[in-house]
Amino acid sequence: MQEITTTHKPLIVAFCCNWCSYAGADLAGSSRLSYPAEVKIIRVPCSCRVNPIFVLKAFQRGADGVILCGCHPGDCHYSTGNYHTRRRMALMFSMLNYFGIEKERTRIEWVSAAEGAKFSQVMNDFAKTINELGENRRLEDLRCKK
Amino acid sequence: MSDIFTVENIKRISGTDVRKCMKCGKCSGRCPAFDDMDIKPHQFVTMLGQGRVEELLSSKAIFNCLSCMACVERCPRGVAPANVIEAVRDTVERMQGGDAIKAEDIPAIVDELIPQQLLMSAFRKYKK
Amino acid sequence: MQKIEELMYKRASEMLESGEVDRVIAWKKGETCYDVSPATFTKDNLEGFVYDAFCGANLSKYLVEESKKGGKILVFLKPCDTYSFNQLLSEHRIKRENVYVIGIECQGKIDANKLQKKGIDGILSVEEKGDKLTVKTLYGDKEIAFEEALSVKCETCKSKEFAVSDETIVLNEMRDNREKRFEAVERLEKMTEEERYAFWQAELSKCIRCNACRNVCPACTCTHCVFDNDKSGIAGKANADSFEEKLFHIIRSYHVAGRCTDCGECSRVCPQNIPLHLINRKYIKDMNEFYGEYQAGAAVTALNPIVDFTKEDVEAATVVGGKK
Amino acid sequence: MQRIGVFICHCGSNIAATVDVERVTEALAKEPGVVYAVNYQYMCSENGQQLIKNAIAEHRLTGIVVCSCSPRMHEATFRKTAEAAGLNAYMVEIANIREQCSWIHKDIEEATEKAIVLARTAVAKILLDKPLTAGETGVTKRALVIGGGIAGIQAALDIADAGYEVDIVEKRPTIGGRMAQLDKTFPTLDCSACILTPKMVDCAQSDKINIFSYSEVEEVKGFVGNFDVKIRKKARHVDETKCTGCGVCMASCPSKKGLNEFNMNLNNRPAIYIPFAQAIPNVAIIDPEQCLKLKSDKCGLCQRKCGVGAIDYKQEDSFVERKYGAIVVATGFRPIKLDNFNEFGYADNKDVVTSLELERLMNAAGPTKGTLLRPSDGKHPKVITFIQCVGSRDVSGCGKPYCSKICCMYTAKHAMLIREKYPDTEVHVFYIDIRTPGKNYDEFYRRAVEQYGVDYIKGMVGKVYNENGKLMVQGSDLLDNKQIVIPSDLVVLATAIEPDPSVRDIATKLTISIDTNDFLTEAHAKLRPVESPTAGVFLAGVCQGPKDVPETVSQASACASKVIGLLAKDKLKGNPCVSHVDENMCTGCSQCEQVCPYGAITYIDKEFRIGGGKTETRRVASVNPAVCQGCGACTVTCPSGAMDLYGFSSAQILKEVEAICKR
Repeated sequence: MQEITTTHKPLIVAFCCNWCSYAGADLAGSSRLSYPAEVKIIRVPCSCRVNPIFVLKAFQRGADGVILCGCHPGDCHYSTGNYHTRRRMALMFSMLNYFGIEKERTRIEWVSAAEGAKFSQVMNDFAKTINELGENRRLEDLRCKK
Repeated sequence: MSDIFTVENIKRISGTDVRKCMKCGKCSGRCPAFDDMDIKPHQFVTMLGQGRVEELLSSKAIFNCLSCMACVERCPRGVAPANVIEAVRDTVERMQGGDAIKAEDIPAIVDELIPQQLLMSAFRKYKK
Repeated sequence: MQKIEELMYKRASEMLESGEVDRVIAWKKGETCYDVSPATFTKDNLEGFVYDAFCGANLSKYLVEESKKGGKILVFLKPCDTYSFNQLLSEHRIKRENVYVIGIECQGKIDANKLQKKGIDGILSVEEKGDKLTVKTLYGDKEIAFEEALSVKCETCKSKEFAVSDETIVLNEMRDNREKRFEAVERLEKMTEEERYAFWQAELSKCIRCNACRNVCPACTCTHCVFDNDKSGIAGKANADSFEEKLFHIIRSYHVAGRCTDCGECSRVCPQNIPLHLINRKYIKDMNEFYGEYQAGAAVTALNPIVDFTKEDVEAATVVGGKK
Repeated sequence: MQRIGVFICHCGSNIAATVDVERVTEALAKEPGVVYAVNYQYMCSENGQQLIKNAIAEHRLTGIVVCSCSPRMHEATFRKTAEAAGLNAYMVEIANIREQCSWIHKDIEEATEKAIVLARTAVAKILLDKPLTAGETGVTKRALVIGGGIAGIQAALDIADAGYEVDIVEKRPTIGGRMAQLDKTFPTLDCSACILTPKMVDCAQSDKINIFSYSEVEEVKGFVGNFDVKIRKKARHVDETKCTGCGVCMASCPSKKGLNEFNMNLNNRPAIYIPFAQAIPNVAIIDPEQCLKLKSDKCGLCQRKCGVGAIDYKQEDSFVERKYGAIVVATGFRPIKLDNFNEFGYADNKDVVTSLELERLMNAAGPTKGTLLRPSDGKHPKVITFIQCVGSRDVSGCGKPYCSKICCMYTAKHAMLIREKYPDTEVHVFYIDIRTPGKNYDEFYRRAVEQYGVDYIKGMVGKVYNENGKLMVQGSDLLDNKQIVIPSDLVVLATAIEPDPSVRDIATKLTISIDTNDFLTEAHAKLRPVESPTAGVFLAGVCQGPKDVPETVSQASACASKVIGLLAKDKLKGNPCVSHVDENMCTGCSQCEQVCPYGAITYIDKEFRIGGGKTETRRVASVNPAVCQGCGACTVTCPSGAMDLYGFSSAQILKEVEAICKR
């Protein structure tokens, strides 16, 4: 097998809830607070819309890190959605780690619509972590890496 | 000054969070030994919060406290003034020397039923 | 066990005879003594009715299909099977009024493979005598400690209490060994990420995607499984890449999380002997630790932790780590 | 086959300066499904929108992707553009290449590449988009108010004033609630009855308002605009339509041992009674626990005395089923039980009373006819000590962690009234903090101190004990650092308030949430304070949080305006991005129902063909699109994937993931 060299460009999928975190990302943009281009955002109505299948799918297709962003607990637009997210993902991430997947590859952050600076800082930090970790090799699907 | 006299150490021994106090004075309102105390139960909590350990360590009130735990039972905020007093007393006692009664001497049944702070207080008072 | 079997047979034939029930779900003898399988019996045919140390199968799932056919059914449930039954009740998969449950004694069930691994071949029959197991074989009688023959699912037993029953047949006190339930999970947790990865990579690479674990699981009762549904985006009949081995087991265990009663059927039926129960048990352990003790199936009305929440729940970062 | 058009906006130089829009256009034109791609200066401008409309017509587009600013900015604009050109409004996707691309990246190469990925992702999503239509439902032009206290009364009056019908359901025999029990109201010292009873009469006389007294909500079905409510009218054993409220029955009743609830059980009333003189409806009621006829079939005096034949011993609970468009919850409060506070001696001493009991003791219609006499011996108390924060701000588990908010003010009121009426009385108040924000509130409290000479002591009472007939109140005087004992004749406890316990049941029936203190949760603590998270259900009064009369009235009126706004609509248009269930896959496990915050999911038994001419009945989920808000919690809970969300379907999100990850 050909060794993939250091030219690997990392890829991060960020699921952001429409009401808080996506707006936070917009605010980061309008405040010109940069974060690496490898972060790509998918808009979902609520963080509780994110199915663990989506997370695994992202890894399968070659993502090196997956981050979920939602409203702060207690501030959910749908009142309880992010509480469900918190439970589901704590269990899910714990399970991924149990399978030996690096715990740094998955993350949840609560970012409000007012926290543009936090959004940018979180993404910078996460991208740095993922860069240091390098390519995702433990949840990869070689068919998708041709 | 060595570690055991620090505010943090006394807080740790007391196991109580003095920041929870809302300064209502119910502890002192209930205290049966109030009149004999130079520093009152509610002041113990406040002064510990302010870090005024020197004054507390030299207070006579620590030997007036009956450890009746009324203040602990009645505190609306879950603060335990008697535990703070006991923690100060404990610190003072440790400066002075060993105990006469050993922990092993306590019958198991007593150990289960009686508050730990009260047991400790008894150690102080009935030794020698 | 002989005695229990007699009592069970007596009750089954009585109830069929009197018309109290129309069918009985129990275990049936196969070609060999260890080839026991779940079966439905009717009034005219109770042939092959058996209950012995090989009757490990959890019968509760069969009620889902069987109870649709109408009529009243008698089912025999071991203590741990009663939890699955209750869980299915809470998911409205079984109508309680159509089922008569007899709880039966269980001292743990044994695994013929384990006997064979110990060099005991040509098994004709087994007999339990306290802590010992006497195995009659073609080559004469062999004796072995009962514990050594225990099936993986019975090595640790979550409960000897019946979560639900209409009557019970119990003659002896049932052995309990629930303390060790999470030991194996803890061992894995203590490993490094690399070691755990290697462990599961090795185990799951054995998976042939036969779906036995899914088909036997009392929590897997979906009419159409996501893995069979082309629209789900994760459908697949075979593991074309090592990723799919993991995907299947991670998602399957997630889908039964909070509903899995830890009956251990998945590991029992796995032809590749993958310790699948350790995946489900990790979820159970995590839920217990993060959100308080919960046993699926202990009560019909309980809210499963994965659909419940509290405002003070722990954060993923706190329990899993990951933030630097 | 979908025919997609991609429209890339320069946004002046906002996008075009960092994103090579030409390259994006070229790349996207080659995407499968895309038949047209173009870039333009300002897509949101009049000309830009015209460009889109023309392209839709010319290229027979089935959907458009606009690569521009955030969808939070112009999604609505482009939906309208598409609609104007004859497309379905939901066949529009936005690729956010400004806020999330051009504005945060400096390198043109990097930004252009990312913009292409984002645009491709939007194309991937739109290829699976389906035309959606927002559902419409009618509105029943009638409101239900649960609770007939001042909150319920005010809400009902305001709604009726706008011309809509309102029903009030009150569990007690009369409306009026807690306010009817008060003697005076702060900070103006108006007589409570004088300002409340005219409103009660207005309710009774309004042809729009219908009062179900002594009734409870039995069952609630339906959703915003269309609630079906079953009301249980409890048997009062008196025919409401006949009784004139003359009171002859009360005088004739031989059983007089019933405790008078209206007077906080401080005196007795007959078994047949009218709660108080101004009760609405002014109709008698029989207490079955006390009535000799109902208990042992003896007596029957009232039936013989009643001139209109209103007494009906055989009356049973009856049910009314009505439809409503909106519901106001105003279930109110009660003082907490003092079982956990033995130190104040409430259980052992008759002369230790709660503040609400004192209201009755001072009221002209109360047990002492308005003369302040202590309950034990009927003498005038000379020394009265008030203790504040009894059970409030208590995190020890004995009381309530919150501030009850009204106690500081009513204690000042009580102290002031006593000093005014009986100047020879000594009044002490033990307080922890005095909290008097509000118009004329602090002035009011200061008047109690400065003008009326009430003795305020900073500190809490440790215990109250009886010594030779005197109530010894022992507490701290923190400012003096002393422990003091005040021998008192009467002790008044400013008891914490809690939501009326009926609120739990109501919350369950309405699928609205309650917090750890049993207060109802509002939809948004700041911006939607009178709405519950369930559409069409509104909150007024203390059931939502501690508040005084003026605040309660404001909230009730706010509720009413929300209700009127809702009832004024003929049709309610929903959000089409809601959940839906694939019944063939649903197993009926109920997990989705448990996570739905809106109660939008119910279960039905439905018949399905299973082949061979046979059918089977299965339990399947059913989503009410008018109630669903589209969060998607159910979609993840569903193990079989039977639940999906329009506009954000699982297949779409998976396609987005794939598009993003395509290298």
